[in-house]
Amino acid sequence: MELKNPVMTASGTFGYGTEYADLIDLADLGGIIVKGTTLHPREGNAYPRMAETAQGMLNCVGLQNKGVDYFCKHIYPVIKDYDTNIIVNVSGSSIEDYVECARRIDELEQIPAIELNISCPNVKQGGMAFGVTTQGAASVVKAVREVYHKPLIVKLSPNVTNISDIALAAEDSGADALSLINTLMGMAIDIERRCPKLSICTGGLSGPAVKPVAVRCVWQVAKAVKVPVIGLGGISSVEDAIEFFMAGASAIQIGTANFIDPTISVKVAKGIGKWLDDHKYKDINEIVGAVI
Amino acid sequence: MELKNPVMTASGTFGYGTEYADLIDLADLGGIIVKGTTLHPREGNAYPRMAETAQGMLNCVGLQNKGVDYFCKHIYPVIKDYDTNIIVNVSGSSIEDYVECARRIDELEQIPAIELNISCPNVKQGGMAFGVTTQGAASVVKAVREVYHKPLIVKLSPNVTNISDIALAAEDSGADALSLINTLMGMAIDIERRCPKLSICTGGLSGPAVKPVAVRCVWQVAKAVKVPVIGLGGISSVEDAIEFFMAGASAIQIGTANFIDPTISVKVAKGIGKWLDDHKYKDINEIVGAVI
Amino acid sequence: MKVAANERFSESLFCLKLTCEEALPEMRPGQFVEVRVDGSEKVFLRRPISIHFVDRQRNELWLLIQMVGEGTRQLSQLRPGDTVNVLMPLGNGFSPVGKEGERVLLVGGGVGIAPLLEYGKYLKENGAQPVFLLGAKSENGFVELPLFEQYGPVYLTTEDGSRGERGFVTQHSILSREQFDRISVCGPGPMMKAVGRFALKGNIPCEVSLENRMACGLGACLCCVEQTVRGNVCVCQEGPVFDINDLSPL
Amino acid sequence: MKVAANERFSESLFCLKLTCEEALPEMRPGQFVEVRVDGSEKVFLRRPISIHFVDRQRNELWLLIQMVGEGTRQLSQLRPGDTVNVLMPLGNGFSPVGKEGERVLLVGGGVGIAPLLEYGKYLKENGAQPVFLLGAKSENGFVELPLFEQYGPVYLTTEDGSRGERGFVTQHSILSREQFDRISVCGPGPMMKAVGRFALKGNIPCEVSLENRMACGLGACLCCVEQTVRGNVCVCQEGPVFDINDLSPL
Ligand SMILES: Cc1cc2nc3c(=O)[nH]c(=O)nc-3n(C[C@H](O)[C@H](O)[C@H](O)COP(=O)(O)OP(=O)(O)OC[C@H]3O[C@@H](n4cnc5c(N)ncnc54)[C@H](O)[C@@H]3O)c2cc1C
Ligand SMILES: Cc1cc2nc3c(=O)[nH]c(=O)nc-3n(C[C@H](O)[C@H](O)[C@H](O)COP(=O)(O)OP(=O)(O)OC[C@H]3O[C@@H](n4cnc5c(N)ncnc54)[C@H](O)[C@@H]3O)c2cc1C
Ligand SMILES: Cc1cc2nc3c(=O)[nH]c(=O)nc-3n(C[C@H](O)[C@H](O)[C@H](O)COP(=O)(O)O)c2cc1C
Ligand SMILES: Cc1cc2nc3c(=O)[nH]c(=O)nc-3n(C[C@H](O)[C@H](O)[C@H](O)COP(=O)(O)O)c2cc1C
Ligand code: FES
Ligand code: FES
Repeated sequence: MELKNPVMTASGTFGYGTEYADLIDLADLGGIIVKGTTLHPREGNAYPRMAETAQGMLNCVGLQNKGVDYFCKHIYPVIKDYDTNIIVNVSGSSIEDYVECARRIDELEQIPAIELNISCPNVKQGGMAFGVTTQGAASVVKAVREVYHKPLIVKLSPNVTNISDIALAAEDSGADALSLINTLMGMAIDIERRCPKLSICTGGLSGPAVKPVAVRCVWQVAKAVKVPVIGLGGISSVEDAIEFFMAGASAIQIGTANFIDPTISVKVAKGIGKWLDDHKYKDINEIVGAVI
Repeated sequence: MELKNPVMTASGTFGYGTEYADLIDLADLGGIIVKGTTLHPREGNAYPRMAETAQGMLNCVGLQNKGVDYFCKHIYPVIKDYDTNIIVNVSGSSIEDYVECARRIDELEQIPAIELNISCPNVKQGGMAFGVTTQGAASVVKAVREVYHKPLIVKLSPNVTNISDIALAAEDSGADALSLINTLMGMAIDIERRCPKLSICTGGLSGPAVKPVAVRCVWQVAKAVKVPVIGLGGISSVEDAIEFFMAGASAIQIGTANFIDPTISVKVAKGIGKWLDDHKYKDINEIVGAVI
Repeated sequence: MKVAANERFSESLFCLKLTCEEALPEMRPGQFVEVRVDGSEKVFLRRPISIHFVDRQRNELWLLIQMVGEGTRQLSQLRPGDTVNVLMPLGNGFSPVGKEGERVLLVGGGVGIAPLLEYGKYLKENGAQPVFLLGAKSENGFVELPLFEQYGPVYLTTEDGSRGERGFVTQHSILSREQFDRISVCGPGPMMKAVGRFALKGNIPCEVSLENRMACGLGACLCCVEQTVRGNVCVCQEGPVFDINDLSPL
Repeated sequence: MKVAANERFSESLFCLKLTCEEALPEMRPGQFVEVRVDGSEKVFLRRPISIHFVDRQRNELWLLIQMVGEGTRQLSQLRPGDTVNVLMPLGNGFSPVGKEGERVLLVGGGVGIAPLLEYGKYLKENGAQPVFLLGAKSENGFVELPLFEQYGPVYLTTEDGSRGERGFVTQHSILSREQFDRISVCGPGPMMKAVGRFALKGNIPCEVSLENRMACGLGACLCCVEQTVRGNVCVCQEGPVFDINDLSPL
């Protein structure tokens, strides 16, 4: 898979790209990771699904989507010709679900890769459960690897004691790249109404607040593995992106920042080149992993 | 141990209290958790030890202190008569260190409790190492329990896959209360200088940014254990404190917020009573654990 | 956009008039905008605010805002000449005129009156007959009544009886005295429910404008969903205006 | 405190004059304050700034500030009448007058000149003889020279030679021409080191004012430490002024 530039948009924060097509030229992006997709349709969690926090937000969307077949039939035809990499984020409640979902996406010619989400904190079964033990991660990655023949990105959770171990397990099981971080598990309480602000009590924290944790995770994982690392978590400026490159990421994703400025991903994509020029770097590889 | 009010100041953020004595009346506090103290003197990590982040900060002070004997001889006499609870935060690189340090503090009459720090992310040996496995937590808590006869608070790390498991291990091993959270492990990079902003690369994240993670941890632990839970992490207002009470904390600590407003701990201590009155609660226990 | 004026009506209600160099885009009544709140430690996300009025002559977009928290408080501090970042127009908007001369009851409570002014103007200009029924706690709750009166008769209720009829909007005598072809309503949840039930009973088509908590405002994040007969749908994209028959039973 | 004035000297240098209702507290030259930056998404911690001048008649505290990042940029936006939260006075300050008539060389580079004005005033008022040696990149780097001249002779160097002697402060001819009893210096790290080495060689007592990154400013967090012969000590409490003999070898 070739990226025009190292900036992609993060799953769950950019819809299918269509939602932003009036505001930016999607061809300016390195890639779009579309919504979490599951084998069967999912209604997601009840409203309220979102709470604002200090320089961040909590969400518990819970993988609402119409299922992989609907995606293949109705959404893929609309988005497949976008002049950028469309990567599908795949989730499941069981290994069989992951495998079957990946198998169907494998057949879509214009999807160059999938991102295996083993780190969603907002669903009861599966999701993060696979991402918090080395065995869990290994088993789902191995199984999907057998049926999926294109680049396989595995998305890691920061809600673990040792993220490098999980990263190594995913790498050993056949991941071609790792993306991190998914959201940090958090909670907020409405003290006037005496209840959690989210319908399922806890949710995933994202946005600038989590950036230091994300940079640390990327740095730890990039030191440990050989496959490329895609960094995300709180990126909302060119400088933030550079930080992730220096920590060892060779590409980045932008999530929550799209909500504050829907044009931010393109601004960052264009700004990175200028930053490199201004700093007399010829190539982004001169800074990738600079502080490792 | 009796608290006048449920507001204490967090270890490492309030010195020995003396530093703030000109600015507030320490007697207005429920307690002061003094600096991390170790058996032997420690120089801490090299400068720079601090980096600012979005609504938070990273630190890697690394337990700089003059050792428990210096504390007993020179600091204890100065602070012992403060009209509040002086609690010593105890750290170590080995179980023996923890035990010996606790034993010496056990002899100080006017120290009503210790807080066992098994969660410091900024020292190579010990510190967090004990706080991230159930066995590690159990062994150090059991050992200290044998020599320490007053209330034993154990401070937990959020950098774990399952904080409730660690909490249960500490409880089973004799902890009288649990405090959480210590800092989240994070990192920041100076992209102009191409180096980490902290001398030892990573550090501990604190401040409003971590509050959602802290509330979630308190809620998870309070559901799991029977001993009292002391909540902290990003508290900087009365409303923040109330959130922690509703999540299950029966007392709270204020850390980083002291740096922004050195009088905040007293303001919160006084404001909680007013908030309860305004909301027609007779007693704080009417809200402790309200959303569990 | 640039702040042209910031008119304060009461301690907590103000009208922000925004303008820009280019002509304002096409906007439908009932659509909303997402305003970014800059320079605040606490406010992170944009704030959704209804399109209150579009003054094409002055090229002004009016927002009627109630201060309820930090974000709206920050917006209330804006001064003429300040700039704000606004994403617009968003959402579906109220129904277009169905048949010539139709009588449409526009029910608003509190700051829920905001989108009704532009809708009233649109209905009047397009051959329908809007009738306003506005509710508030007390007489101080009403603002800009002369503006509403340009487009149709205005009936009022207050909870304390200080102006108009005493009680809730659903208790106003107009509802039993007159007939309406359809109803559009925006206001607090209980009010919308009450009006919805009234409409269902009388078999009158009724649409409501919801105010679910939003993040992206674009249909991308799925945070703002409302449960409907079609499952969970995004209020920011498929709403904020919904036919009450599409919503879960009231 | 209230902003009485905010004078802009150049694109990046400004002087904030703050006042308050009560009389300003006792302050020693070389001490500093911690200013809270409100209304910024990015700035979280207070910013340490030296006491530049205390105007007792007007009850004003002056801060001379160089814009280097978001915090100082926000402070540059303050307008007369705005309020800022200031914690003060902090730190130890420069040495008091040792012996009647002593000649003290005050060396400042860039915005490091800030604490020297108040110190020069103090020295002059207390029977010592301050001599200023100020360095900058070019002539635009110098501000308020007449104020400094009130208290003692002022010598200048610029890197480009546009004013005073060309070169660094340590190359100024005054150093070989005249004798000083002691030196106090504040400026960029390399300058302080160079001056320190000069002082050591000439066996002249020398103190430097450090600018380590701070969080609490009160000696409580141990973030701002400098390595000294006594181990790691807090710059905010035991400094910011240190005898160079206490610091790690230059
Ligand atoms: C489509 C749409 C149109 C809107 N139009 C207008 C308008 O024209 N004028 C106007 O004044 N307001 C309007 N609102 C509501 C407005 O968006 C909120 O009042 C505002 O976001 C609150 O921000 P804040 O920072 O001031 O309050 P916060 O500090 O975020 O919240 C203050 C209190 O209000 C509650 N709250 C905040 N937002 C919502 C919400 N969306 N639903 C329910 N409770 C909430 C919070 O729980 C809290 O108790 C609209 C909302 C939507 C979704
Ligand atoms: C005791 C003391 C007295 C000071 N007196 C003055 C004064 O009188 N006038 C004045 O203009 N400045 C003074 N400073 C420096 C001033 O505190 C910093 O310039 C300011 O905090 C920068 O904040 P910012 O948000 O603008 O920049 P940031 O965005 O925080 O930083 C901008 C750049 O400056 C660097 N930087 C920031 N702070 C420091 C620091 N303390 N040391 C080294 N590099 C740093 C950062 O790494 C970054 O590259 C003093 C500092 C101390 C400790
Ligand atoms: C509303 C929302 C929905 C999300 N949905 C998904 C998802 O379906 N699959 C996934 O892997 N990550 C999902 N995420 C996580 C993001 O892709 C990203 O990992 C995280 O938000 C951190 O990046 P950020 O701080 O740039 O947002 C979601 C995040 C948000 C805020
Ligand atoms: C500068 C600094 C030093 C700290 N030192 C210690 C320490 O010695 N022992 C300890 O248990 N926690 C230490 N902590 C962690 C705090 O006590 C607290 O757990 C954490 O900062 C979260 O709370 P807050 O967000 O209110 O600061 C330190 C935190 C900071 C910011
Ligand atoms: S607010 Fe994001 S989908 Fe509606
Ligand atoms: S800044 Fe906290 S000890 Fe100096």
